[in-house]
Amino acid sequence: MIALAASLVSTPEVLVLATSALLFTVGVVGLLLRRSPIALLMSIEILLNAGNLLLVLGARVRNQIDGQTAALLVLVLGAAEAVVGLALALAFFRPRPDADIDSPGEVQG
Amino acid sequence: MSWFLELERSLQAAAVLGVLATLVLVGAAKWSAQIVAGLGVAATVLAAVPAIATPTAATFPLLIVLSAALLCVLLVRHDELADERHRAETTALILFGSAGACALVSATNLLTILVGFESMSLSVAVLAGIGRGERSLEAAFRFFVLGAIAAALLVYGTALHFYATGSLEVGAPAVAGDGLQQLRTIGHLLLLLGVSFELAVVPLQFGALGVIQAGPIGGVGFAMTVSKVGAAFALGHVVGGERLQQDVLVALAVTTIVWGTLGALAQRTLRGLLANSAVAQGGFVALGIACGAGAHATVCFYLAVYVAASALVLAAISGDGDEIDLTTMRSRPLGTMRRLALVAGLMSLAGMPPTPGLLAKFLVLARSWETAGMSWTVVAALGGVFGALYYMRPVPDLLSGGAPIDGRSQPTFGVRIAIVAAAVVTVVCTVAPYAAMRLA
Amino acid sequence: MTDRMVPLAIACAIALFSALGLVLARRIVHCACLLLVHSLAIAACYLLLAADFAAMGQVIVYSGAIVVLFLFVVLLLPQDGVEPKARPGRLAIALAGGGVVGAVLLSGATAVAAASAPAAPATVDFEIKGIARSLFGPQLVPFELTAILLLVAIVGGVTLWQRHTTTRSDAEGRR
Amino acid sequence: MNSLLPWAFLCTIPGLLLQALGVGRAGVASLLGPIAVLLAGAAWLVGDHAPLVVSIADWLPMLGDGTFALRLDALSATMLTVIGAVASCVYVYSLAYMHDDPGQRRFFALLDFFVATMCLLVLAGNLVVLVAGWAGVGIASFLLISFWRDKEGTLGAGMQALAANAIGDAALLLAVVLLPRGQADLVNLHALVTPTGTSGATMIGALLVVAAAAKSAQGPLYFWLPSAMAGPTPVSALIHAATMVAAGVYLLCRTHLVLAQAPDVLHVVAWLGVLTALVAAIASLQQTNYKKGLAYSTLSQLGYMFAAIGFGAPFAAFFHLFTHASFKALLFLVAGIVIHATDGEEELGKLGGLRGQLGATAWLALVGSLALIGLPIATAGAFSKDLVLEAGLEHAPMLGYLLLGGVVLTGLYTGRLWFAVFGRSDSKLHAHAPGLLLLGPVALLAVGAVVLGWTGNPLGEVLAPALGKAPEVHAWSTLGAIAGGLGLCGFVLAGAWVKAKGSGAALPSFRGSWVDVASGVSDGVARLVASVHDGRVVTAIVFSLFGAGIVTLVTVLRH
Repeated sequence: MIALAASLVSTPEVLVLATSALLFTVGVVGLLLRRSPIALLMSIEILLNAGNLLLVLGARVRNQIDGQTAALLVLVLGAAEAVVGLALALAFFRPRPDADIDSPGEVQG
Repeated sequence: MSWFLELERSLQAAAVLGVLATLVLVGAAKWSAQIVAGLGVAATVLAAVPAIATPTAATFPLLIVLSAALLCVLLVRHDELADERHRAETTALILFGSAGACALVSATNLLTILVGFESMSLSVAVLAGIGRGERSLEAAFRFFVLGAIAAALLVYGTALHFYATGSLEVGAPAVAGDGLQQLRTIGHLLLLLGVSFELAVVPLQFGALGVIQAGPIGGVGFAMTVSKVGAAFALGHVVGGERLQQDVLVALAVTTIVWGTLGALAQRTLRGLLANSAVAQGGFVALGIACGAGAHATVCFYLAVYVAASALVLAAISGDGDEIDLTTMRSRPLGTMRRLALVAGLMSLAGMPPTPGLLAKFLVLARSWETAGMSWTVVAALGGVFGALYYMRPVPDLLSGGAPIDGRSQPTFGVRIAIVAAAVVTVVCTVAPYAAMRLA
Repeated sequence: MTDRMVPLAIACAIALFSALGLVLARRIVHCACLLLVHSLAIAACYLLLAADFAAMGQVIVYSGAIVVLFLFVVLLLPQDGVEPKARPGRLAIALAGGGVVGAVLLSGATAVAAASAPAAPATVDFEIKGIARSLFGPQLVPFELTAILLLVAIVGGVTLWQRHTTTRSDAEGRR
Repeated sequence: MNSLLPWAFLCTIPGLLLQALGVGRAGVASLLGPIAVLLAGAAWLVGDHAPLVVSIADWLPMLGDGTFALRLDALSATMLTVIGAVASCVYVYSLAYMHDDPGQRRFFALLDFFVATMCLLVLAGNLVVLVAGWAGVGIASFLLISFWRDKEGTLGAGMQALAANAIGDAALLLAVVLLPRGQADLVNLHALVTPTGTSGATMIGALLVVAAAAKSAQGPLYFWLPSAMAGPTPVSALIHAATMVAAGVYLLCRTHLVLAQAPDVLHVVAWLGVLTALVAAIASLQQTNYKKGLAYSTLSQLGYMFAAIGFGAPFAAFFHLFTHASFKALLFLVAGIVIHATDGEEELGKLGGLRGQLGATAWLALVGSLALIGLPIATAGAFSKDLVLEAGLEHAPMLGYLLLGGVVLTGLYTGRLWFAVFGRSDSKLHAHAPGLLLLGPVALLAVGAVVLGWTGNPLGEVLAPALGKAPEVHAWSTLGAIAGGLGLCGFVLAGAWVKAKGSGAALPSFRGSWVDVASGVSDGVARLVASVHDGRVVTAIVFSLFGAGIVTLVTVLRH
């Protein structure tokens, strides 16, 4: 375990790579754990940030500026998602006092 | 430069759609519903002009996307929206989403795929969200969350791919170095899973299931046709000719076919049946895609047939609410035209002669036998033919007469046109599949 | 890049722990604040990875717009207090899911770690000019497509907001 | 002019359209279709016997052999004649039978659809076209079984047929897919099949047999045919006795050269046929429903045909198909007259003693019954059954003797049905006498049931290029005499039985079959799958993320 941890902080490149992987994992845990729709959307933002970090790292390591461009476009994407997601969450959950994604839905498969 | 030529066609189409969608939005404030819909129709037709001016490999896919968009615009019903003023937004969103789908048709740049995908899935979420009633809102929220997860998978997959290859082109090989090949593989798996969300491939089938069951008809049409077609071609680019991904996709596709078939067998409502069967259909498309570039024409044909059949079914049930119990099919005021359209659509989806659905399924299975091998093909074939068990269940009821139609259930003008157009496509695909496939 | 190891480690640690806190915090307002910390830490990472423009974008778009939007919505939602506690089953599911995802991604990372050489110094133009070249060169198509994406978001936001207000006024009208 | 013959089946389309549009008297316009089909088949048979092939290249250009091919040769012409003749009789009969039904136009339209697809099946020049016809008759059969939606259980019965058909369709689809480079030409099929591997004769033969068994309700796939009796009786006569259920036998005759390369498969087919013939015969004795008793008798006779295929005697199978079509359709139409005359009574226990009121019908039924038993010289059934038994004794003596013993059972069930319905003339039921439209077609079929046996030798010559050299057909042989005698014994015995126990005499039956278990299991699994979609957002998220994670993990680990 310690060896693993040590190997992950051996160089900056691996450090950021591992951080990005762990961030993605944390985002997934958040998606699986949270019951509030807003927290759900925030967890998705973490996932996007994890991807962005990796893109920027890739740009640096591979000497390709395209990664940074991609990161910028993903920012835009995150913003668009936040707008629509929050609007939907507001419209759907505002009339419900207990905003909870665990509650049984009407639309079943 | 041929790829650029193809890209250019799809981009022109996308641009025309986008510009005219904006026009619809701007002008809609005081225009009537017919004018809004008319502009939408004009937009798709205009977008088709550059697409077919010089045929390339992207022409047939583009035509499918655009005709699907056209049919969706025709199917929009204002009384199914939460607020009738939103008809212009609905049309515009369909066109914007279709513009994204156009871009996906020939995109090999991962960023293009990402942005095109996201504009489609956001469109679907909003289209479902402006439907009447709480149910559509619930389905929209669920679709949005899952779509966002899929987008996150796409972003991370893109990042892994870029980190391993230093390029945003989907086919780029990994640079030399330990573990990079593995990172690229993981990235591609994430990309594959993310894109397959719009195709409703298991395990990401939930979003489409909800929207098709509870959304307004225009949005359902978009989710069932345009976004699936766009995602199908994007998936084709992501999978490419890489063996590992093909294998994974075959397994997912066959699981999807079985899952959708079983799910549909348990349904009590027509919408539920359609939703689950759309999952199974997505499985067939994915199976075709998994067979590589050799199956391009097959996939195109399958999608064309599927779009026409879906349009027939959706046109027939438009304006009839979203909880149509299968046992009450006889007492529904459908009228002869919609009744026959529903029968034809269901039969085509089931793959029953004389509709072209049979040929389409058959071609996919033939490809799958060559590439995926026997066991997968056997399961897929069984899943495909047992689809008849649920698709055909309402048909005897539909054929044996029905209640007289009243004012509200009278099909709108757009619905009539959509039925006729989809019927023409279906007939052409039956009588002369070669004419359709020569385009591909 | 090695000389930046320590600040990079700190920024990464902050980003990671604020994300973890976000996931675990029970009050939504705390979550929003932690999201702000998280996004600033990520911006710091960008800065240390020689991505100045992306860092600025991160600060402006994420910290400036998205987090504020989140805070705004948190205030609008009726329940701005404490989220009900997750059932133990959910925690197990979340940990298992995290385990699967972490295993896959970290296996990739360690494979790279085994043989990672110090990165070569940047040879391409990492200034804004370089980004502009990329944005208006090879990445022009996706860049243009974001126009459509943003339009969808705008139309969607406005329409859904309208729906929200109309349903509320309907409800009030009934009352 | 000749080259137009294969297209004769398109004459069903005007009828179909006119019925759909509601023009003219219901049903009359539809008569054009079957008559045209009959004439086309007959015209070829009296012509110069040169196969006519229509082929449209590039129908499905992605396949190696994606042509749309129709082929009119001896086999298909004979089948067309059978279809046309039986269908014409059934159409005329239905004009009277369905006269008061509000859905009669729909009925005739569906019949037209059936005839068209059945002809497509028969005329198919390659397997690709055959699949279209194959699935088409399945759907027509389903729609006609579920025709009376007000009647309890019709939809369920239709779904059973659909399920069995689905298995057959899948097998046939796979057979086509499996052929090397899509070479599916039906005539040269055997030459294209490579001897080993998954595209070998054994594999293709096995798939063809599964498909045929599903369509002809053989072996474990029997279940749908008795249920199919929920449909209108003319449909039972046309589809579930004379034509569609025989399509399996037709397919195996068509591909007998492929099967000949796979002796194991032939062996299985022989056993399948013999077992079905015997078990179905016993099952027929258990039925208390008139039509179901007949349905099991059809199953049993189809078993004889399958057995003949298994014995390597396709001509015997086909000839039995040919004669059987006439007298089985006759028996069903008689059943229809009885049901019609008694206002829908189908239970044997309540029928009985109808000879007095339905005299002519009773005598026609007797002709059909005797043909089914195989009374030598006088009836067609004797000629063809004789061939089957001969082939059996020669090829596999044990199976041959079993089949010979089965003739007693044939006599028993045939006799039981006849005596139960017509045995006496003291019925308390009021049965109104049938009109000419009902009796005429039955009488025509009765003529066929008597004389068709004599066509055996010329037919053998015509079919020789398609089915190989046919054995000589005898009007009288020792074996035939023994079989006929055994059958008559059974018939007389049945008479005594019915006299003793009354018209409801039947063997005790047991309920339940593997189908109930299978449908229960599949329902359960389907509900389980559907219950995963429980409408909670959290379920969707958990399922999606875990699914994605596991797919990735498994792939990475295996890579």
